[in-house]
Amino acid sequence: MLEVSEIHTYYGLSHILFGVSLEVSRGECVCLLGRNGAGKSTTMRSIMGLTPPKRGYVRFQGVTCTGEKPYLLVRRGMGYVPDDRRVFADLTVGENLEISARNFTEGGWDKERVYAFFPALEKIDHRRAGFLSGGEQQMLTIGRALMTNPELLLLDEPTEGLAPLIVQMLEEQIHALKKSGLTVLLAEQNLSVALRLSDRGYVIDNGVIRYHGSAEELQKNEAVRRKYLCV
Amino acid sequence: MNRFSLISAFLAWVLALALCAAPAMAAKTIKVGIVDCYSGPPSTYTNDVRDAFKLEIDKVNAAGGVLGRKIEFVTRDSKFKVDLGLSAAKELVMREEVDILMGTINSALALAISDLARKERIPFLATFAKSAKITGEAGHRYVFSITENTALAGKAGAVGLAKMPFVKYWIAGDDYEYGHAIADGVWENLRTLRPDVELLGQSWWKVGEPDFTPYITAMLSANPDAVIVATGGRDCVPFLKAAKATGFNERVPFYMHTATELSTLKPLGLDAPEGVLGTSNYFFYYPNSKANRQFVKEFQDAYGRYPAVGAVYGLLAAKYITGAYQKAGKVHTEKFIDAMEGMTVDSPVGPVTMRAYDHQAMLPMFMGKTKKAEGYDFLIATDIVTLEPEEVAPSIEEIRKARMK
Amino acid sequence: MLRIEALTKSFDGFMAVNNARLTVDQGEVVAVIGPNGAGKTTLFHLITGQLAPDSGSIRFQEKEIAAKAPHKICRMGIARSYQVVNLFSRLSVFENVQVAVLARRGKTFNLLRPSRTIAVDETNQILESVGLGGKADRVCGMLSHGEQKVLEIAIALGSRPEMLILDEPTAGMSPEETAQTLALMKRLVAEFELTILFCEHDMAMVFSIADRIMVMQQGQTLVEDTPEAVRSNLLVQEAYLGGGAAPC
Amino acid sequence: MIRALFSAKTLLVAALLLAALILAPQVLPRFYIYLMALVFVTGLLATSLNMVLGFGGMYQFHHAVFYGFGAYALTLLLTKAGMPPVFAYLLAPCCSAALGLLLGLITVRLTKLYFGMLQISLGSLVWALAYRWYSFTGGDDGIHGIPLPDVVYSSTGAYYFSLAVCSVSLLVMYLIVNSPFGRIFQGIRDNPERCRAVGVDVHRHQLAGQAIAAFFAGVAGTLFVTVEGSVFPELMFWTLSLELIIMCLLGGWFVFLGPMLGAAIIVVLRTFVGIYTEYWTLVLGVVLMLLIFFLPEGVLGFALRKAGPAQADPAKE
Amino acid sequence: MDFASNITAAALFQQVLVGLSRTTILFIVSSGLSLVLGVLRIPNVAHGSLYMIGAFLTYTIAAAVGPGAFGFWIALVLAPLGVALLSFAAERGLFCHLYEREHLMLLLFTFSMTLVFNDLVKLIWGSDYRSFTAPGFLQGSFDVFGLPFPRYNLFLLLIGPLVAFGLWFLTNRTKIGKIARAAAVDREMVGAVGINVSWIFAATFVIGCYLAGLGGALVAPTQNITQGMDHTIIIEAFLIVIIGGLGNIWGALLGALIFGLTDSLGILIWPQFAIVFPYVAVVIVLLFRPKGLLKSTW
Repeated sequence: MLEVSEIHTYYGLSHILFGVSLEVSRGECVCLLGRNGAGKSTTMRSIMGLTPPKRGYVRFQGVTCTGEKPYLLVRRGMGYVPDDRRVFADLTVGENLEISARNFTEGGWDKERVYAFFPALEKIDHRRAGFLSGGEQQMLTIGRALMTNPELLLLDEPTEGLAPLIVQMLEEQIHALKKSGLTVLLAEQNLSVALRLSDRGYVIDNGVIRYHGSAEELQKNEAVRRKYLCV
Repeated sequence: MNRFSLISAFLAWVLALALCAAPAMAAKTIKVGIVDCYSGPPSTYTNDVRDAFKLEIDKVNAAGGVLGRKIEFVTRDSKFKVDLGLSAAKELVMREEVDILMGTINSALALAISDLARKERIPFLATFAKSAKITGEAGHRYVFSITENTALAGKAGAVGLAKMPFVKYWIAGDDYEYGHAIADGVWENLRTLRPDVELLGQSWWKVGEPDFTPYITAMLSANPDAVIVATGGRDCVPFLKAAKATGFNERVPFYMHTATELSTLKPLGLDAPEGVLGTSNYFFYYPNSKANRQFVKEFQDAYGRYPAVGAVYGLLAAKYITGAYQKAGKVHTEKFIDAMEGMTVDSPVGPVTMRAYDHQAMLPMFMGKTKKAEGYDFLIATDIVTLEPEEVAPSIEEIRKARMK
Repeated sequence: MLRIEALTKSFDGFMAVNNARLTVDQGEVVAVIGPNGAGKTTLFHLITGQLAPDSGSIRFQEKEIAAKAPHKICRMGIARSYQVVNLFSRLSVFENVQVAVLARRGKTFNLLRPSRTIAVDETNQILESVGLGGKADRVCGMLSHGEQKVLEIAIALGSRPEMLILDEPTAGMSPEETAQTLALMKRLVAEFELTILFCEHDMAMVFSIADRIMVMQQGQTLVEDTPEAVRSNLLVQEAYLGGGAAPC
Repeated sequence: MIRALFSAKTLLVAALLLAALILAPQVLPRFYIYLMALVFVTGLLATSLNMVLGFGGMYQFHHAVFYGFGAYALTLLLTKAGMPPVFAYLLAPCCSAALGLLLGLITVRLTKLYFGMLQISLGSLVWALAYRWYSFTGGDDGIHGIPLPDVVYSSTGAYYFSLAVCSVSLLVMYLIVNSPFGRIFQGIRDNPERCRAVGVDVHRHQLAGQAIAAFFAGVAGTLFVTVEGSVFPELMFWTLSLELIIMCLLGGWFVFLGPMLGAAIIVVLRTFVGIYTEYWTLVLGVVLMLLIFFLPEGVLGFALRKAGPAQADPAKE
Repeated sequence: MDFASNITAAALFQQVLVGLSRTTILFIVSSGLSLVLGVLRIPNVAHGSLYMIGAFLTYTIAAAVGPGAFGFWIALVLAPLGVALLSFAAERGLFCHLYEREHLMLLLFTFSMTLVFNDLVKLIWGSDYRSFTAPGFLQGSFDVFGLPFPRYNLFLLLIGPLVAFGLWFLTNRTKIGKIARAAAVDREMVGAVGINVSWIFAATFVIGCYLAGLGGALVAPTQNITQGMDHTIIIEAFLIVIIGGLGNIWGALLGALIFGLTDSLGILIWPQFAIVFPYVAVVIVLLFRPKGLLKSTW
């Protein structure tokens, strides 16, 4: 479904990604593991077209879409949850969801379904998103991405900086999403969460994919974990 | 830092100089340089000066010119900016090497050019700037004024108002030199003529004030007998609009120097307030003399519009220039000035003398009241009273005193 | 040397730093660790005066510095580097460091002496010591990310601090660069007798250099102890990984 | 001190240029001499603005107020106070600097657009003062025919005087830009937060920078009086300030001599396009729009970048 | 001379009313400016020129349709639309390539546009001033406590709240408004939820400029329409936006109120120095609230 091939990405003059390649098939949940600053978020941003790669290509559902504008990628069926949440602080929770509504088809995601999925959000429908707690904001960004009815969801560190209880709750929700047939690419630092959720994993370090294998293999491969994830 | 920037700066410089070092002198003409504002509101007045000037010059040239020379003129747009106008004037003097400078509606610029004219010994004919300083305290041998000035207008207003029964006055106007000079002129003279008058208060607004309603309502709440309004050209129209909208003219009579002028009344059409007192140097319908009728016809034929007051200034300037050269007998600046002094030329408003002492053209003033009239789709002045120049111009004694300061 | 007590800072009701405490003694290397969003950077901002605390006290060498202006705190001897590269973008590498040196020497109102004749040796010495000697004339935007992070430290050294605060000094560095930075930090402690307070995600690095470690979570001081004690602390494991594996 | 900043070649070029400028009145017609003097005045003014704008990163939106203030100060010192010209010429820029300090005290707490707009409000108040105080400043008519010392009364005298003052001022400004103060100032431009963190009192430097820039704007003001013999409130009007920013931008606002070039271009453009058409602002506007599109670093900035790709920064050689 | 002799309750009330109608124009113009500033981050100096063009277009359209109420209404509708069209062309042709530039560059770019617009206006309409009048039923005045209050000012007083409500509705109740508010804070993320930000920007720019045109159309009957009418309004609009809080349209309302009321009350209380009152108000506000009165989106 998603094929990333040899992408090189720069921030200004600094070279961040050095030929990252990865693949995600329909219905899979794939995780991208790495330390802070390893290039996870940049990979996500490159796929999403926010920081288009200078070289290499990104192919989504069989169409090459490297460097395409983010909004077009969303219309193609990519959903993006940024790592720093970035809710529209000035808007209420409801408005955040409303303006993101896209690609709705029968049985797809609309506001009701998102509220049913995250009941906590419904109660704070009228609250301004800037005043939410971290966990609520994270639910909102996921809900917002769901409102675009994606076929592939890019989840960038959804558990970052959240309390353990919330992490657990989110983990369950993501699991539910995966079960509903959504394809997920998950960038994580939190190894245990990531391995529980995903089928396969890539390990990235300093802009290079160092390892990839199934979740079980990763779980077993002590050396890789020590070296690149220092776990 | 680097030679590179120096070199490139220098190259650009040389290039710029090379570009513009075009020879400008043509042989055997008398060259008049006009600096005036041809952008924005003032151009309503200045275009008439230029067009009437051109009309007369063309006539002179068609008849063979003066002393066998043609007269040509060049114009520069000052955009109502003193620095631009001043450097344009210097360009005319130094590069075009004009024989005579003329123009400008902007008093500050007129004073600056006047200073330049004195330095460069080139006659300067101020055609629209109203500052009394030009021929008053800042007057000198090389500057002439072919327009009424604030002292004249103020006195004219005072003479007119003194005949009215009003006692309690309010003064309002544009907050710049011109406004204050007019207001002071009217008020000082009025107090001399009618010692019983009383000033309730004043309001001053910035030039280009967008909304006069608050000022008018504030004045109304003071309840004066009459109001002296001293606005420059551009604010006349919106002030009259606001006056009409608030019924100001029906509640309180007011005097406004240029209220009756064509340039003011024409844009307003029939929506101008009636009964406003105003003074002006010229109306295309008054004086109803042969000379005026003929001038209006020529002007209309050439430009398809009625001449406004500026046209008379332009025409007079042309007449003075040709007349003075004729009288001097040769193209020579000092002789030209000698010839100008005390010269009288004919005009649509009758013969106008250039007063020898202060170089002020002695123009008559017409005071009238705005009124609707048949045949015009705008208001005109009626009940016109002519104030003779001898009556309203500052005396030579006053000028002498001002220059002594 | 530095003593922080009951320090609190909130943004729009969000408690970024909540009743935090921390002590750093002369010559120590202290690490602050904690998940993203735990309040580490906010804590540093509070110490260096970029932010004013809501309440609590920060004492540096027995003087209260809470809510003082950043430049005053810097002159008292605290310098810092930034997590996100925060340089003088249009200046060269040399000039970047020189700004700090000049500021410390108080020559900043010298109007007519060419600055390239002032503080040259000292600046070059700092650049040498961090390994940027050969790149002094580059515009700093042309450096690699790792070099820019090192330049961050070099600027901080330009202030000749007694205490150096480093916000994730090795974030985004390659393993080689990380190792070099680690060596640099060790050398700094030895050579300049610096006290270092830093935060870092690279646990290997933290445990290899820190004398003591403070663990922050949701703005609070969870633990403040020696590396060994922290390593074995269950609370920390819980905070860090939501239960599960321990940090290495 | 000079040797440390300029290479021998640069000095040679500068000397040649200076010699050419000194000889210019012997060969060029009077008008061009006047125009060059005007370029010196305007260029000096734009360069003084650029000290705070390009090298200090301050949104100095109303620089003209210091220019006009200097011009008025000189005029009033000469006419009202009857001061000897030498003292008046020295004191007038100091008055501007004092005004810069005064306005700066109020404005430096603000940043960027807020700073700029507050400065415009305050500057407009100063302008209103000059515009309204008829008895003292001559109101909107201004003051003309200012009694200048004989040395500078002729246009050649004014030319040499402005050339000398402008050269010295440029040199001093160049020294300041390259001094420790200038270095810190550029640091503040690039990153005020970081500057604070290395122990710089940002506001005090900005204040000093503004006073210095105002001083040189005042110098330019006195030169204007020398060249034109007049003052009027338009010298402090905010539109002039925006034109000055345009000059900086046009020439290149990270290059020391950029504003000088920008001023030259604009003065020459408006004089000579103005001869052929009333619509020279249209030409200027289009030129500027093209420039912003294609040469955002300005003419000189662009030329320097082309000349030496690695080093586009002017403040060092 | 006694300043206070004419300050009666009726006069005060009158000045407040008149000040409010002036506020309307200021609010309409500066809210447009604020919208563009807040969402697109363009300090649009050409806003004043668009206001001027709006006034000229109103004159031309009204003159073309013919005298009477009909021409006035048609002009009032069409002129701002014309301005909007012009701004649309400018946005698509020029601005959309410049969003990443520094604010100072954008400021100067728009300033260059004012130079161009000014000369274009002169080319098209000449440099004379124009004037036209409101239809009969909006002319004249009626008495409020014995002092005349022009009907047209009452008309403005009614328009003001209407526009304010329209803006409120647009920003809070329509999708495009909500998106614009989101884009003001985080334009990248708006793109990442599938919205073409470029068109949102175009729309916001056009709406902002439409307001400039509307302001111009509304003042047209009370003023003479001339070159240079952009100068005063743009500086006032910028000051209003700054004291209100950059990008906050309610800040624009508040700023316009402060400006309009200090101006009109200043005229009553100390007419000789009325012109400095609004500037002093700005200085005072910025001294105590350096970032403006209401929350800025910057």
